[in-house]
Amino acid sequence: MTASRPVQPRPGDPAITPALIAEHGITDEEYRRLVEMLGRAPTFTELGVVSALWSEHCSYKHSRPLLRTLPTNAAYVLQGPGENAGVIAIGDGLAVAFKIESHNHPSAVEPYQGAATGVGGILRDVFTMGARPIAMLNSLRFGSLDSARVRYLFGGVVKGIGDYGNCVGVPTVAGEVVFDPAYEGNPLVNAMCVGLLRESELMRAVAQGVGNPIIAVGARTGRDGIHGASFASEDLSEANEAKRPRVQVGDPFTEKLLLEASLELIHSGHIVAIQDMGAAGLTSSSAEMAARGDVGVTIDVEKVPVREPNMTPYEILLSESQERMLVVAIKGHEDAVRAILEKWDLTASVIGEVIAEPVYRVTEGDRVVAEFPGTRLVTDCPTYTPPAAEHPDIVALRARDVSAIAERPEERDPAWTLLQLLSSPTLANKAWVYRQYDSSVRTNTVVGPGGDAAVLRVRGTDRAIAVKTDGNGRYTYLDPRAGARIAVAEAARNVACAGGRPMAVTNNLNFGNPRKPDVYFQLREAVAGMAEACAALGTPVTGGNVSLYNETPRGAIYPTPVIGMVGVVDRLAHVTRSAFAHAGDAIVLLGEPTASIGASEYLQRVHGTVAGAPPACDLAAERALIDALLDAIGAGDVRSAHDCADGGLAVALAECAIMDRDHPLGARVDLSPWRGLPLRGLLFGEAQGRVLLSTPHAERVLAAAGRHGVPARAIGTVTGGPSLEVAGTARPFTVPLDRLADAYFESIPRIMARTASAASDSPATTAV
Amino acid sequence: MTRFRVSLHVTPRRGLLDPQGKAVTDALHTLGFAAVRDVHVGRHIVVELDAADRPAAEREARRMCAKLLANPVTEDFEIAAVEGGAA
Amino acid sequence: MTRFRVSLHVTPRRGLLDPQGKAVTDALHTLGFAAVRDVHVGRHIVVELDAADRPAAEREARRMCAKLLANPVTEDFEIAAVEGGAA
Amino acid sequence: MKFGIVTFPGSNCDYDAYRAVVEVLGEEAEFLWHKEHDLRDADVVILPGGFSYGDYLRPGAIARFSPIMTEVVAHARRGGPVLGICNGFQIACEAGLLPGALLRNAGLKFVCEPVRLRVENAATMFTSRYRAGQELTIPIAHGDGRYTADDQTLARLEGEGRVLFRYVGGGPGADEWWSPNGSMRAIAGIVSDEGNVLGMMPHPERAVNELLGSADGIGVFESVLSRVNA
Ligand SMILES: Nc1ncnc2c1ncn2[C@@H]1O[C@H](COP(=O)(O)OP(=O)(O)O)[C@@H](O)[C@H]1O
Ligand SMILES: [Mg+2]
Repeated sequence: MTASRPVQPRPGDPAITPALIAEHGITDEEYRRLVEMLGRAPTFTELGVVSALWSEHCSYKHSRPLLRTLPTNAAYVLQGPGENAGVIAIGDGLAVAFKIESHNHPSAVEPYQGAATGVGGILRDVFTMGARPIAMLNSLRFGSLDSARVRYLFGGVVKGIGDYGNCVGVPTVAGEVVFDPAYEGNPLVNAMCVGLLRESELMRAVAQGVGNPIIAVGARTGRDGIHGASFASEDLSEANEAKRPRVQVGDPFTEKLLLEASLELIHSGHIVAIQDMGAAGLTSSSAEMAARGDVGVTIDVEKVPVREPNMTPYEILLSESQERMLVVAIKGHEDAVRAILEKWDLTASVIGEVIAEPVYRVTEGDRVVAEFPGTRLVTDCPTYTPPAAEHPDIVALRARDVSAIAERPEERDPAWTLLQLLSSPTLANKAWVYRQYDSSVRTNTVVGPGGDAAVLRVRGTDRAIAVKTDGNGRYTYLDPRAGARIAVAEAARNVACAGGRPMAVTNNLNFGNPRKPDVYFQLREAVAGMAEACAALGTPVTGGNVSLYNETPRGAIYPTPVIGMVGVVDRLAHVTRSAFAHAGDAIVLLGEPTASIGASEYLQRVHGTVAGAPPACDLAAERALIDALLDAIGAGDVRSAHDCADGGLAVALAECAIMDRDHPLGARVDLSPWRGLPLRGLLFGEAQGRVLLSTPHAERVLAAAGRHGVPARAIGTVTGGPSLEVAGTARPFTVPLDRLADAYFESIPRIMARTASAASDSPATTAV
Repeated sequence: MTRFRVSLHVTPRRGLLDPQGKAVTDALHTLGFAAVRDVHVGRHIVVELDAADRPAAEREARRMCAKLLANPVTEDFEIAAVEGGAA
Repeated sequence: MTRFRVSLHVTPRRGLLDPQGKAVTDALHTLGFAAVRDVHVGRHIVVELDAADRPAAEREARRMCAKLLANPVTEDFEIAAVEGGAA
Repeated sequence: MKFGIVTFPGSNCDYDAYRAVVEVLGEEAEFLWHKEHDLRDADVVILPGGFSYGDYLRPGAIARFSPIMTEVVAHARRGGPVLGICNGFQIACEAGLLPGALLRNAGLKFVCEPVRLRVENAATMFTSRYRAGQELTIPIAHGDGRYTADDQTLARLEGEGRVLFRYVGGGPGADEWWSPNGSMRAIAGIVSDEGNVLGMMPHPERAVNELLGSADGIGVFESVLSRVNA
C-alpha cells in the first residue's frame, strides 16, 4: 500500500501528543494503525477526521462483526444495510425506505434539541434515498417519572420530537415509551422514519464520475456539535457537563425546505448522489460516499459556507451543524442544481470534486491539510470482538423462583392489581405524548397512535403499510437472547394485529459499554436472538443503528434492542383496530396463557421485583399465529385484534374495552379452561404468541387457527355494557369501565401535572 | 453610518390570558421560590443595524416593531436600550 | 419584605444556530430595512417577587434563571433591571 | 372552477388541500408560489396549514409579507373567497383580512386530535352545505390556536353571525366555552365582515374521507363551490 504524501502541519495546530491522541478516543493500537496507513504521523486535522470516523458511532467497531450475522435478504429487499436507509418493494413499482436512529446522548444533555435533531437526522436519511417521508415513529426510555429531572427530560424530548416533525409536516404515528429506573440519567431516544418512493427513483449515496462536483447544500457550517460522534461513543458522566457546547440546535423550517429541494433535485436527474451530513458531518458524509463508490475525492474547506469567522479545517470537517447535505452532481449541471436550491431559499456551494486518484484529500485553498490513501479511511477502521461473559448476578436473577413471591393482601382483589398495572406509566395510555404529535398531516393516517401498529394508506393503491416500534429492556436484561426474540415477535404481532404482513425490520441496539464482558455478552446474545427471530418470521433486517456506552456512573442501562417493523396490508378492507367494535361480538384468544410471571410488568409494578425468566418465545408458533390472524382478517372475520403481551391478558382485555375512549364497550369473559393455572400467571403473566380478537364469526376464526395449528378459544362476549367481567377463575371480578379508563388514560397526565409546568413547559424548552 | 444595537421588549398586552406567565409562576413555586408573586414572559429582541445616529436607529427600530416585530392586536413594545454609536 | 420587579433577558447562546434570529433578519430585509445586520430573539421575563432588599431580589432572580428560566445548555441570561423597593 | 393553494416556505398542508379539492371535489387546483404575484385565475384561494417561515417570531407574521399576499389581499377585497386553514388563519389575521389573533394554546402544548365543532351559522358561503347547530368531527393540529380579540370585536363577530364554528365538548361539567386551546368564546372559525374570508383552526381538508376518520370537512369545500358556481 502506498503511503500518502507528506502533509505539513497547519500553523497553529497543536502538536500530536499521546494526551491529544487519547483525548480523541484513539487507542494506542488504533494510532499505530493510522500511522501505518499514512506512512507518517497524522496532522491535527487528520487526527480529528480519524477520531470521528473510527468512533464507535461511525465505525461500528464493536458491533460490525455481530451485525454481519443478521439475515438481510428477501426478494423484495431493494436495499439492505449499508445505505442511509433500507428499502423494500411493496408492489406496483412502489417502495418503502425506512430507518431508525438513536439520539440518546444528546437528549440526555439537552432533551429538546437532542430529540429534535434526532428526528431531523433520520428524516434526512430517508429523503436522501429519494423517498418522501410519510411517517415518523419513536421509541423512548426514561427513568421513573417520580423524579422531577426525569419529568423534565420526558417533557423536553416529547416536545422536541413533536415540534420538529410537526413543523416539517411528517406525521408521527406510533412509538413506545417505557419508564424504568434503569434509564435514569441515560434516557433512550430512538426515532424512526418511513418514506415512500418509486422504485425507479431510488437514489444511493455513492460518489461516482471523475470530475463530478461535490456540492454542500443547506445550512451553513458552525461550531456546533463538533465531536458529537465521539461524544456518542463515551459514557455519560459529570465530565460531560463540560461538553455541553457540543449541543446542536435544529431548524425544522430549513429541514422542510431541504426536504422539498432534495426530492426535486433527485427527480431532476442533475445529481448522482446525495447524503446527509450527520454524525461527524462533512468528514463522514464525504468519506462514506467516496468509499461506496471506490473513488477519490478532494474537498476545499475554504469553499464551505460557514456561519462564524475563522473556523479551522478541523472544525469545518467535524462540525455537526444540522440541516446540511452533501451532493455529487453531474459535471456541468451545477447551475441547474443551484437554481433548484435557490428556489427554496437554500444555498449550494461547490466544495470539491470526485477524482481519479485514489485518495481522500482535504485542502484549505492550495494547502493540503489532510490526505488519506484510497478508501481505507472508512474500510480500514478496526473491529473488535471483546471477551463476553454473562454476569453471574443476572444468571441468579433469571433463575430466581418468582412464583414463590407472596401475594400482597390487596391482590386478593384482582381488579386492584389490574388498576395498578393500567396506571403504570409504562402500560398507561400515551396520549399525553402523541397528542403533541401531528399524526394526521398528509392525510394518509388510517390508524394513528393509540392502538397496536399505525397504518398509512398508499395512495393510488388499495394497500397500506403498518408500522410499529417495540422493545423490552427488562426482558433483554434478564435474558438477552429471549428479549431480542420477543422484541421482534412483538413488533411483528403488532403489525399483524393491524392487518399487515410483517415484511422487514430496522433496529436500534441500545447497550452499555461493550468493553465490559457482561455488556458485550448482552450485545452478542441479543443480536443472535434478533437474527433468529427475523429469520424465523421472514423479516430481514435492512438497517439500523447501534448506540453503545449508554451508561451513567451508576452503571449500564438495560440492554435495549428496539425493533422497527414495517408490514404491508394487502387491502384497505383488512385494516384492523385494537378496540372492541361491536356489542355481541365473540372474544377469541389466539395462543395460550401460561403460569409464567417471570420478568413481568406485574412483578415490577406490584412487587418491585425484576427477576425470573422472560416468557418463552416459540418462533414457529409466532409465525403460525401471524398467519392464522392474517387469514382470519383476510376472510373478513375479525372486527378487532390486539396483541396480548405487556401486563398480560387482563390488561389486554381492559385495553380492548376502553381504548376507544369515546365508545367504551364492556365485555364478559370466562377463563375456566385455565382454572388450573395460578391466577396471576393467567391474568398478568406475559406469555408470548397471543392475540385477543373480537369477531362475529368465532367458529370461522377458530377454524382458521386450527388450520395453522394455533391454539384458540372463544372466551367471552363484547357486552357493550359498562364493565369488564372476568369469571371462571378462583377470584372472579367485575370492574366498571370508567375506573379502568381513569387509571389508563389519566395516569400520565396526572403525574405530569404535578410539576408539569416546571418540567416540560419551562421557558427553557418553550420558544417564545 | 454607525453600528447600533437596539434592544426591544415586546410584551403581551396586559389583561390577556397569560398561560405562560402563569405556568412559570407555578413552576417557580414548585421549585421553592415561594416569594414570587407574578411572572410575565415576552420577547426580547436585539436588532443590530447601521444608522446615522442614535435617534435614527431608534426610529428605525420603532418602525420595525410597528410593521413586523410586534402584533398590534395583542402586544405592546418598548425600546429598552440603544447602544453603540456614541463611542 | 418589599415587592420588587426584576427584568431579565434570556438570549440564545452565541455560536449556536439561531434560526429565529435569521428568519427575522431576512424578513426585515425583505421589508426594506436594509441596514439591519443581525437580529437575536430571546425572552424578556419580568418576575415580581418579595425580597428583603434589592441585592436579595437580584440574587433570587439569578437562582431562578439558573434553575428554570434559562436553559443552561443553549441560553445565556442577564438581569436587565431591578425596580421597586427603594421607593 | 379553480382553487389556488398558496405554498409558503414551510407550508405543509398545501398538498392535503390540493388532494381534497382534486380527488374529493373533482375540481381544478393549482399551487401558487409565494414569490409570485400571480393567482393564476384562481376563483378561490386557500392559505393552507403548516409552519410558514418556521412560525418564527409569530405564526403568520412573516408570511403575510410574501409577494403573493398582495394579490391574495386584493382578491379578498374584490370579494373573492379566501379559505385560511390553521396557519392560513394565522396568516389571514396577521394580514388584517380577519380580526383578532391566534396565540399560544392555553395548555402551552401542541394539540393534535379530532375535535367536535358546532356550525353556528349555516347561511354563509363556507357553510351553506351544513345545518345550523350541526356537529362536525374535524381534526386540529396546532400549537397556536387560541383565538383572541378585544370585547368589541367579539361582540361584532357574534352580533353579525360571523362565528361559523365553535368547539364543543370537554366532558361533563365543562365550561360553556370549552375549547382545546383556550380560544375566547370557544371560537374555532370566523369570517370577514364581507363574508368572503374564512379562517378556521381545524383542518377540513383532513376530514374528507371516512377511511381516515371523518368526511365532515367536505361541506366547507362544497359550500364555497356551490356559491362560486352559482
Ligand atoms: N412515543 C410514542 N409516540 C407515538 N405513539 C406512541 C408512543 N408511545 C406509545 N405510542 C402509541 O401507544 C400505543 C401503545 O404502545 P405500546 O404500549 O408499545 O403497545 P404494545 O404493547 O401493543 O406494543 C401504540 O399505538 C403506540 O404507537
Ligand atoms: Mg410495546
